[in-house]
Amino acid sequence: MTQSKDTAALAAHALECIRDDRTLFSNLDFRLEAGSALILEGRNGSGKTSLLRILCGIRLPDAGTVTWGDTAIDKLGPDYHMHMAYIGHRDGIKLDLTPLENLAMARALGMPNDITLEAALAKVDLAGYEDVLTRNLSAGQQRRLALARLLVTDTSLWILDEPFTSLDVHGISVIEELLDAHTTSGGMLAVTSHHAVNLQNTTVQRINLSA
Amino acid sequence: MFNNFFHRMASPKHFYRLAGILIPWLAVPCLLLTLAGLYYGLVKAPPDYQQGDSYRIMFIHVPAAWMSMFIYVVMAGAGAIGLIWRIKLAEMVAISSAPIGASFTFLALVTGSIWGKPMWGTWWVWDARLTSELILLFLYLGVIALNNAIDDKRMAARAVAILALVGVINIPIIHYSVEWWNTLHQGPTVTKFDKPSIHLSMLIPLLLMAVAFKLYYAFVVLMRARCEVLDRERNSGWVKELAEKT
Amino acid sequence: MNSDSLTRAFVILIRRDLMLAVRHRAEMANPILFFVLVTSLFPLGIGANPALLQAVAPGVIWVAALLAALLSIENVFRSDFEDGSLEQYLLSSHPLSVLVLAKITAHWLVTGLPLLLISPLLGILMGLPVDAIKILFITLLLGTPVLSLIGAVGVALTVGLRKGGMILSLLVLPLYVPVLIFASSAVDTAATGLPVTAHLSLIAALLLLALSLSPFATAAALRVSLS
Amino acid sequence: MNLEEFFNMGGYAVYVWSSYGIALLVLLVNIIAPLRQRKKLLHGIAATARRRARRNA
Repeated sequence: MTQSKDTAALAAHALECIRDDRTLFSNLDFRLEAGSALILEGRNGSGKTSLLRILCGIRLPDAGTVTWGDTAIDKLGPDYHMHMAYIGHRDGIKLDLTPLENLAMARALGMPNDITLEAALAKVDLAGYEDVLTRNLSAGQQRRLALARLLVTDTSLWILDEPFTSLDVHGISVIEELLDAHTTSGGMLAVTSHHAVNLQNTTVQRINLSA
Repeated sequence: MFNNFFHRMASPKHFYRLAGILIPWLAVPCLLLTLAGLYYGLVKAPPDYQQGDSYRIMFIHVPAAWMSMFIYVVMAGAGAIGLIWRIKLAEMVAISSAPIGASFTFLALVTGSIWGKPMWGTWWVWDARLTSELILLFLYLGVIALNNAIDDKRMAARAVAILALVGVINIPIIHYSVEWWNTLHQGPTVTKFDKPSIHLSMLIPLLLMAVAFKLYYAFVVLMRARCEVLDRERNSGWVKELAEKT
Repeated sequence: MNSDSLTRAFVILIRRDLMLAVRHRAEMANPILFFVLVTSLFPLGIGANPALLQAVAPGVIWVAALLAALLSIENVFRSDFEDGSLEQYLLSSHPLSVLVLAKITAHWLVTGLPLLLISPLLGILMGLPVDAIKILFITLLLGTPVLSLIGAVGVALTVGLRKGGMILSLLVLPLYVPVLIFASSAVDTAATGLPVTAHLSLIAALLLLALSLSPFATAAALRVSLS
Repeated sequence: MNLEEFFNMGGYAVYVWSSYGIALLVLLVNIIAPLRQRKKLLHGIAATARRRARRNA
């Protein structure tokens, strides 16, 4: 995958998040460099998803800032979003479209790279399902289609919320390979997962929100 | 110096204490001005040659109508400040202003229709001003309904700010289109609903009441904002101490 | 962010929404049926006296169109919110207001346009003279986009709420008043043969205002609702 | 301008005094509501604080 990796880094400064009068986390600091991964652990409801949505810029932190290459992400707006991709709990794909149509939409929303849509589908082991209505795919296949969106745009930062949900053992290994290839080629990863995410030669930071 | 004051003012604790001090200083002059306005309006001002004494309703109706517009603009402004610079204080002032504005709009509507009864014999007349007030009331109710529908206080405040800004842009358009519509469907029987020619003896009470209503809005919005502060800061130490004391 | 990829995204988003609408062809008929049904209720309620019907026809047709637009505007963001695509628009490398404009345009093509095309039939149903029907068509052509644009702000504010529909009408209907006034009076004046350029230019002004402001307000509202 | 004439308001007593009455009512309600709400809030906060203290004790 020939993805150009610039050296910008994602950094959090004294982040704080409060929900229903409970402080989920406060003055949280970390720095994510190219080629490294951040793995968030913690019980359900400990604020993992909120933190990821803060890193994406969807949710505002109650205190602190998130910077991309030393500029606050809410100042950058689309200039930050072009470098990142986010896969949340919900797949973000249309059930009444075919996988190809879904990927075409995802590519149009971001900065296209030079991989073909069919090749992206093949990488997540969905070759042959190009024209099947997404509604007729299994939950695991739909999840892999959602993750295929990461491959069709030129993004260096991947923010994934429980990427392995509803995947079988084979599916998990396919996706782990992609994550590994992404980080070894200089990409960045922020992920929450209940399964162990084994990445070979990438520096991994772990943050436990319910410690 | 100003930045320090503004920063200090923005902290909820200081605002709560400061508002507590300010409220009586606003409430007393408001009461005095109201009494003066009532005295000049109800006793001193001569009856109108055309409407007799029924025109005295004007001293409540007109200031209330002015306030209904004024508060909506203040609410939209405070909402915008809260939205852009994320100042909690501005958000709380905007949220607290909505019910007061709605009350003044309701008051303007009721007193307007009561004032119209002796002149036209019916309780409701599709007069341009009353119709605009009615639509303004719906705008207020929309703001209040939206604020109650969203659980997260910070998100509710930002949604209300956007709705108030959209509303404040539409108010002049609605007003103009209703005026235009009114001249279009001018029924022969409906006389133009205008105030009797204002000379000094009637102008003084009107202005007294207008200023009194502005002071009234000032101290009531501070009272409601203090409740917002308590509600939002219920977990902080100073609120718990305060709750223990009382 | 070069502009041609922005226009490509704009076109692809509209084409995708139209494709989705075509795959739910049955749902496309709802606003039209509602529009025809509500309009034809009035003669049953008011009575079939042609003079009376013709007098109330502009207001009745326009109120019915307005309610049909309000009914259908709800799902401009609803399905995207539920399957998570709405978040992806926030995170795209294109400005959100442009994507929102694409969504609203697609929604207007699916619901506003059909109302437009069926309106002459309703004009005949209510006994409007021919040139009044022509003006009705033009007012709907200029007016229904305004309804979609203003409605979109209300939908964006209430998309996160469980029962957003109820509140939506309270938020949006007061803002529909100017369009309703200018449009129905335009048709009314046209029925008496007087010139209507003033009315139409006012509606066109409302359209330009809505076109320039509503996408930004809707984008800001979406950011708040999804945060 | 004696008292009786004053209250008669030139025959419009019903309209003038009902307007001023409603005005007084609306203005008073808007003062009392925040006062009562403040008391309710403070009691609520004190109550939850006591309950939480008892739970930890």
